Amino acid sequence: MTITLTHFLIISAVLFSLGIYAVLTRRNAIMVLMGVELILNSANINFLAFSRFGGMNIEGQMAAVFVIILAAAEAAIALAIVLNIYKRFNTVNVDEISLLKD
Amino acid sequence: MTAQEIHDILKSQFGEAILEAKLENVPDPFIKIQTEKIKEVAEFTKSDDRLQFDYLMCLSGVDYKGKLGITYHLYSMTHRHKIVLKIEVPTETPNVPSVESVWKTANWHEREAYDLFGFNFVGHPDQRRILLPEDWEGHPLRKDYQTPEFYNGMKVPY
Amino acid sequence: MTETHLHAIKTSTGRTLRTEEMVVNMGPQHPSTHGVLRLEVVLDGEIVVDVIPHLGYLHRCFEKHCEHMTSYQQVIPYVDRMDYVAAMTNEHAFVVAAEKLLKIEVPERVHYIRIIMAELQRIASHLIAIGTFGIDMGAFTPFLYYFRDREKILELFEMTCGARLLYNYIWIGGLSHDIPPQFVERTKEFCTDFKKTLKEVNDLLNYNEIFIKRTANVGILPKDLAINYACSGPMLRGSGVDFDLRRDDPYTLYNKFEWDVIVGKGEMGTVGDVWDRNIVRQREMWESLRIIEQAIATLPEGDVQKAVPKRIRPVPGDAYGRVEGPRGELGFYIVAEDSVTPYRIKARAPAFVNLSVINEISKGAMLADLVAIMGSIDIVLGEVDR
Amino acid sequence: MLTEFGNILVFFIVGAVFTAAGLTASWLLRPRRPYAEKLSTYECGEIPIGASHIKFNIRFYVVALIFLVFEVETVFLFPWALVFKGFGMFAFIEMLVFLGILIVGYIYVWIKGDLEWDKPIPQFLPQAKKSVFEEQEETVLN
Amino acid sequence: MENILAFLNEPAVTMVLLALIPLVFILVYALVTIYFEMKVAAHIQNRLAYMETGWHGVIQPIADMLKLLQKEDIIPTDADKFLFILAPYLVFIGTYASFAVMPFSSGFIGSNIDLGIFYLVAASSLVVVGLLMAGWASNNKWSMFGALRSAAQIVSYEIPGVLAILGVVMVFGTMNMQTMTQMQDGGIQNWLIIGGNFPLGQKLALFPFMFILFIIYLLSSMAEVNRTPFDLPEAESELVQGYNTEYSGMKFAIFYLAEYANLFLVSAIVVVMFFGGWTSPFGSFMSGTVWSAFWFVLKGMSFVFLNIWLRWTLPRLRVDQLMYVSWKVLTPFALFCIIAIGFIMVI
Amino acid sequence: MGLLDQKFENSNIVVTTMDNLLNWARLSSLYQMQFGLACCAIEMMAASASNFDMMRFGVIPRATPRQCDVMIVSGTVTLKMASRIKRLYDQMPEPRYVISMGSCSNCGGPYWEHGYHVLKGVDRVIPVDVYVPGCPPRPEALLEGLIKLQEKIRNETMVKKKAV
Amino acid sequence: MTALTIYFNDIYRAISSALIGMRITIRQMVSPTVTLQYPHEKKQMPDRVRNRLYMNYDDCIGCELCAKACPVDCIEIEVMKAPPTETLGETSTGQKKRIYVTKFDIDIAKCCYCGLCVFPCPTECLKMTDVYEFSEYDRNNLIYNFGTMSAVEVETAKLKVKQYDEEQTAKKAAAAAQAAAAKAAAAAQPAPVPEIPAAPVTPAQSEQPKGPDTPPTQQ
Amino acid sequence: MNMYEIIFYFFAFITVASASVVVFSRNIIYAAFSLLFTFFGVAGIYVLLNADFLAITQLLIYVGGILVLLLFGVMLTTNTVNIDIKSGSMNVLAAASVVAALAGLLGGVFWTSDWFVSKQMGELPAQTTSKEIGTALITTHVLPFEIASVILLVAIVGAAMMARREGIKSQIPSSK
Ligand code: SF4
Ligand code: SF4
Ligand code: SF4
Repeated sequence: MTITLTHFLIISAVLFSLGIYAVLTRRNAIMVLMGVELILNSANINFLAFSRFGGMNIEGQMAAVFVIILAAAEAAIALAIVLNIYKRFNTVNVDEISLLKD
Repeated sequence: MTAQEIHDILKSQFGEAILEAKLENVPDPFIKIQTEKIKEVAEFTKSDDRLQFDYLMCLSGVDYKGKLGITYHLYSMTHRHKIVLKIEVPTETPNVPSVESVWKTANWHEREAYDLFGFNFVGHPDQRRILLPEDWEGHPLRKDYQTPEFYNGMKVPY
Repeated sequence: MTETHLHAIKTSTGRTLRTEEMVVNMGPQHPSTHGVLRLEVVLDGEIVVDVIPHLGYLHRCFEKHCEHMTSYQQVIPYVDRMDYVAAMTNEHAFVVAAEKLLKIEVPERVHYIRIIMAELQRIASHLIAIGTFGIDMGAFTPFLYYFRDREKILELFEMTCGARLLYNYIWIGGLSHDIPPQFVERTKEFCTDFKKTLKEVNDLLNYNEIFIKRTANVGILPKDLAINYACSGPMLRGSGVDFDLRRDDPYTLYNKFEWDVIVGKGEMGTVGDVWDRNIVRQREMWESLRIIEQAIATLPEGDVQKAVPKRIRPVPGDAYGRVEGPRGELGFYIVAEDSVTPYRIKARAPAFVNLSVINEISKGAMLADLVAIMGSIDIVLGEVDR
Repeated sequence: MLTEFGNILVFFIVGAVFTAAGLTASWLLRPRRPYAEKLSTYECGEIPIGASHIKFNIRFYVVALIFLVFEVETVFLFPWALVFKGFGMFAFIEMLVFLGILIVGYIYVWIKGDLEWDKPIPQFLPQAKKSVFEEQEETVLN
Repeated sequence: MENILAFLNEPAVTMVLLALIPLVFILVYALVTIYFEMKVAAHIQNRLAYMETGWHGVIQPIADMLKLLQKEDIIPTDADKFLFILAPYLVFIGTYASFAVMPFSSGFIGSNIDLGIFYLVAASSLVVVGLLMAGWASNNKWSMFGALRSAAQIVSYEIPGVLAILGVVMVFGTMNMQTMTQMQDGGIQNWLIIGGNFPLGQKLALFPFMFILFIIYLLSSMAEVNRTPFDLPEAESELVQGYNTEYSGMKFAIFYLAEYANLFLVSAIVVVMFFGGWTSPFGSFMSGTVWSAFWFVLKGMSFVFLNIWLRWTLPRLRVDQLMYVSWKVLTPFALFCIIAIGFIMVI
Repeated sequence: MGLLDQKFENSNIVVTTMDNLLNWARLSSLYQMQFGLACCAIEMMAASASNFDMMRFGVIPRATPRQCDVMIVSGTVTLKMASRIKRLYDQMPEPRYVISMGSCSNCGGPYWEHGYHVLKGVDRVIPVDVYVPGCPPRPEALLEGLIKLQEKIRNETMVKKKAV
Repeated sequence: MTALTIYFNDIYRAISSALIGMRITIRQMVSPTVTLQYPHEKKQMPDRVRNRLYMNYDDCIGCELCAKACPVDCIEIEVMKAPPTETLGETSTGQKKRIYVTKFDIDIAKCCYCGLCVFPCPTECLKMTDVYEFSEYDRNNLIYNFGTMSAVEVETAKLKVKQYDEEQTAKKAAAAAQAAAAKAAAAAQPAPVPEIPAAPVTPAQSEQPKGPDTPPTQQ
Repeated sequence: MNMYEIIFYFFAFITVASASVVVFSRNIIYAAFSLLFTFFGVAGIYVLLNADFLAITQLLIYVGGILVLLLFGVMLTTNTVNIDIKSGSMNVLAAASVVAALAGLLGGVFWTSDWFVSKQMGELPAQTTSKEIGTALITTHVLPFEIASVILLVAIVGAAMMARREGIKSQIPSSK
């Protein structure tokens, strides 16, 4: 089998970098959230990859499950906040919001 | 209440504003009112306890060739009696006080009369054409109305 | 489209929209506007903020045509086409007004037949009203049951005067034909058959819980508003006003028969809600059946053409005659000069007047409720636009 | 297991291929005569007023939100449901606690009215009526 | 010849062939159901429907499809072209992929994964996104409304639906649909709706809850496939055609197909969960690979019939009532049932 | 591509078979646009109701023009409505057909003389395939018009018309 | 009543009313259908049915009463008074025809089938039949020419009338004083000589009568 | 190349390509929709990593839940399709270099590290992992399990509270 752990890790690394890039550059709060989701996904791939190649340990999968749960909770809360901000400032632009804050 | 009694009440209240009345030997007895006074008369007929004309059955414009007229058919839900009021205005300056604030139903009736006869209802909140398109020209129910040749590039006559 | 652009949107009454509002057009081609009405609806989410009806998509110049006829008789085909769902009643109304103007007395048999026809027509019209209302509510089947039975009424009409929809049957001073011999028999048959369908659809639609939940407490039209807007017919009675022209301003021989005026009582919600208006129609059909059965049983003999004038030339003057149509007070205001041509005929169309209240009663409702309200008003565009 | 999932992937691909095939067949057959009027947006025969990407009811959002939380909860419950029989009462009570905590949240949103859709506000509703069912309903004619 | 046989033995080819069977089935079934629905509806309404195309109009659906194939395909100028084209793919793939885990007969199942029913729930989420995409891409108010309603409706009815499935999974202890079916084998008395293959006491205790779960799942599945009384996203009288208002020609046909396929899908899930899947109601009598396929389709179709019957009987709910039913009626009942079933199972 | 856009010089057996098949499909599945204008619309409803049941011919009402094949103009076309009808017709995908039902949409009907706001025949704005006379036409008459339309579709061909 | 009771009551009613509805629909489903399969079976029309107009040209006396009665003005008649020397035959009711009907067109596309034209006709030659299937691909085919006079016949008739008129005028001129003659001529002017010879719409094909029984062909 | 590889590269491609669209697309709605494919691809990779339960959970939660929520969020807060959601160039450059460095670092580490790889990896269990997860949930992971419910409770309460819309009633203009 030529697909090794490294392959998966590389994918996870790519996803992670893309996520970070989105978080750093995007001004739209929802886009930032999407970036965060990408990062979480890459983390999950890592968990699973190590779990799989490290001897089918269920621990990795458990961790991934909790990550997904947390991602869901995070998305719910974060989006609610974004929505609240939108209602208040009529924009979801993080820069503008920081300007508008006061 | 008979038409005569209604007329008497109105006469005593408004006097000069009552121009003419025909109460017998006609299918519907009517009272002709001075145009400027019509809104006050309307308000009175609606609020007066003896009359209580709370139901405006119909409001119709008529072109009397040279004059325009409006006929109000009133009915009272409480007393179950009716009366007809009429007004006349010159065709050139068809300004009529709106009775929309008295009977809401007059809103559309008046818009229709504006649309088809070209009355100008003073005090109407939303005097737009109702049946014809906004960009229509003329008021078709006038006796001297000429059907246009074209409307928006569509041929009108047969 | 940018934010600023959004702000610039105005409704046709000139009100500027707020950001969270939007305008949708319902109609002129929309399954639930019953023809070619256009509603400009301002929505906030799904809540209706404002309704601006646009009429005139079926303005067929009825009143202008009347001024070109060469006899009063010729108006009747046009009157038929005004409210095509209840052509008989329209003829009846026009004829009542014309006879009032011309001071014609018609034989009793004519009155009886007119009443039978008008009531049959009322049933036919209510069948369409409730049926299409059912469609608006998403129930398609009752509509077809009702249409199936309506077809029987149309057969009766066709047998009598030869047309299915637009009859030209009731003439000034009489009728175009006497009823055919089988008519009485067939009508009785119909009355018995029809009761079954009425019961069935009542269970299927009117007392269905979903239907009740959708219609109760929706589109409430209070009594005083109804009167102020001069609403009439089931619309008025649904609001709890005990008023029926057939009883309170009797025009033919309605007071000879025994029947009740149906009034909305707010059984499922509030007086004057959509459910009430609908049930008033449903129950009125029972009353109509009662009237028909009585009239059929006591039909007098006579010549239906006896009082038909050969040539109609009224004395100058005007008259307003009104009857209780299926949709409400249907009036004709006739101004006559000394000529065979009518000078001016104005139709007071009940649907036109009833519709004007829609903005008032649908504010704050949901889009789906607006559809229900529209259905419960029971408009016929031919009549609204004339 | 991988084979079985491979089957599923094949289903995905076949679905896509079928859709593509259908559209292609239609593409081969159908006429193409576009013009501006034909491509205009439909709105019951009128020209649309305003943008259609509207800001819609926030309720949609709240619903999705509550849904998400419940969905997550079921993700926990499914593996539990597979094995709980073997663990007896303990597993059951554990789940009960889990579910109980969530039900608290559920009841909270219920009571706070977050489960309500934006309800129509009857314009002319008179003072609160008694319950609908208290009155003996009348079926005079039926 | 041998070459061909060898080719057929390739696992990849077998897989594709396996996947094609449901496709053919879906196509045939959808055509039949379209016909069936129209005929049933017509007879409920005292009329005939489809009479002129073939004997009693049986080939009408074929004509419909052929016609839709040659209709011009309009992509409005204001629409987002890419998403507009993509949406039907998503919807159809989402629906079709669900068929992968459906045990059509004792000998045929596309993919016998252990997580069968769980996967079904997940696959339907693809449809939600597809609908949202369709609505957004159309750039039409009615479409947008329809799509949003549709999405909100599907997600809210997914909760009671999933809870009902959870209850069933708790009873069976497996999520494999084939295993579930096998556990109900042995005649009508072993079907879960009666209480399943359990000792009498447990069976009696389970029965009422199973029945409630069945009703809950039936209702939520109807809502998920947008059928009356839950057909708000396509409510003609309000939203014209909902999310597919702007779709014409073949794209519309694909939505149409997916809709009918979905209808069978949810019926089939009901059958697998509560009515013994492909098992014969008479125990071992009339069972076997082919017979079981027959039973499966028959049972599925009877639920399709139930759906049609309800559709042409009931009026439509309003959107707030829809949410009421889902969140305030079905969900609490489902939760209650789950707790009760859990209790029964551990006792 | 677009086979239906193609015009073949000569007819041959393939083209003819294809023609027949496609025409058959088109004529037996005419989705109708769900809209009515006036009195005739009531008769159109009657035609699709139980007693006459237009669906026997495969006519199903669809609410949006995008999925329709035939537009039944049932009633008086007013000038205000004409542009809307034109727009709706434009929004229908081809191949599309129009049945003009009733005197009014044929030529203005009873309103042809003094109807200042009536379009004298819908064929002034959109091409009409079949004219069904009557005021209103009986449901049977509409069905007959539909059969006439089917007849017309049956004779359509992808073969180029020879110059006459 | 508590909220809980209402809650359950609602559920109960929803289910029970749905079941009632389902019972009704299933009962209807097994009951026979009412559909009339139109092209295969047709309804028996009642006697009074009003559909396509039929006009028996041979019976028409050209009184134009029908055209006057028509609210839609869709009957177009052109008549010419025949000279008394001509015999135009009789109607089936035995009335003498005195007038040439050079054109009798009914635009059946405009007609509103009200039947008002049928009543005044003295010879009952105009009637409404039970034919309702006459849709067309071309609207012009819906204008029915009932007049059977060919273009040539019309011309001859016109000539005859003219001749007769001239004769009359000549006679009168001869008989009366010259001043009176001028008056007479003026009086004769509006006599039924149509000002325009009114070339028939379709001279070539109006040979065949366009009666409802022979559906008009492409003109 | 065997099947496993093909499928791996297929999913890897889907994931990376669609993630790039998410990140680089100028159109937020495209970004949101392309997230669907990322999630799908990641789910595929999960399957390849033998985590079937997680793969489906991924579909269920991410596609069915989070994505729908995100889409609603996007649709709720965006007025236009083609709004430019890029930030200024400076930010981009800085971010790009940071990210490039990060990616290089991670990739290098992953590539060069000699990870411990279990011997067991050859034998793939035909069983689902969901049973094991279930067992773990009731036995070893009871506490996280219960805490998760508390987190969810907090999430639902908090989110619902924040998303609540006040004062819609006051916005309906009352009739005159
Ligand atoms: S043709 Fe006659 S029935 Fe039809 S719309 Fe016109 S007036 Fe009405
Ligand atoms: S039926 Fe009526 S419209 Fe037709 S020709 Fe006779 S009078 Fe005229
Ligand atoms: S009324 Fe009769 S006789 Fe007179 S012109 Fe007309 S058809 Fe001829």
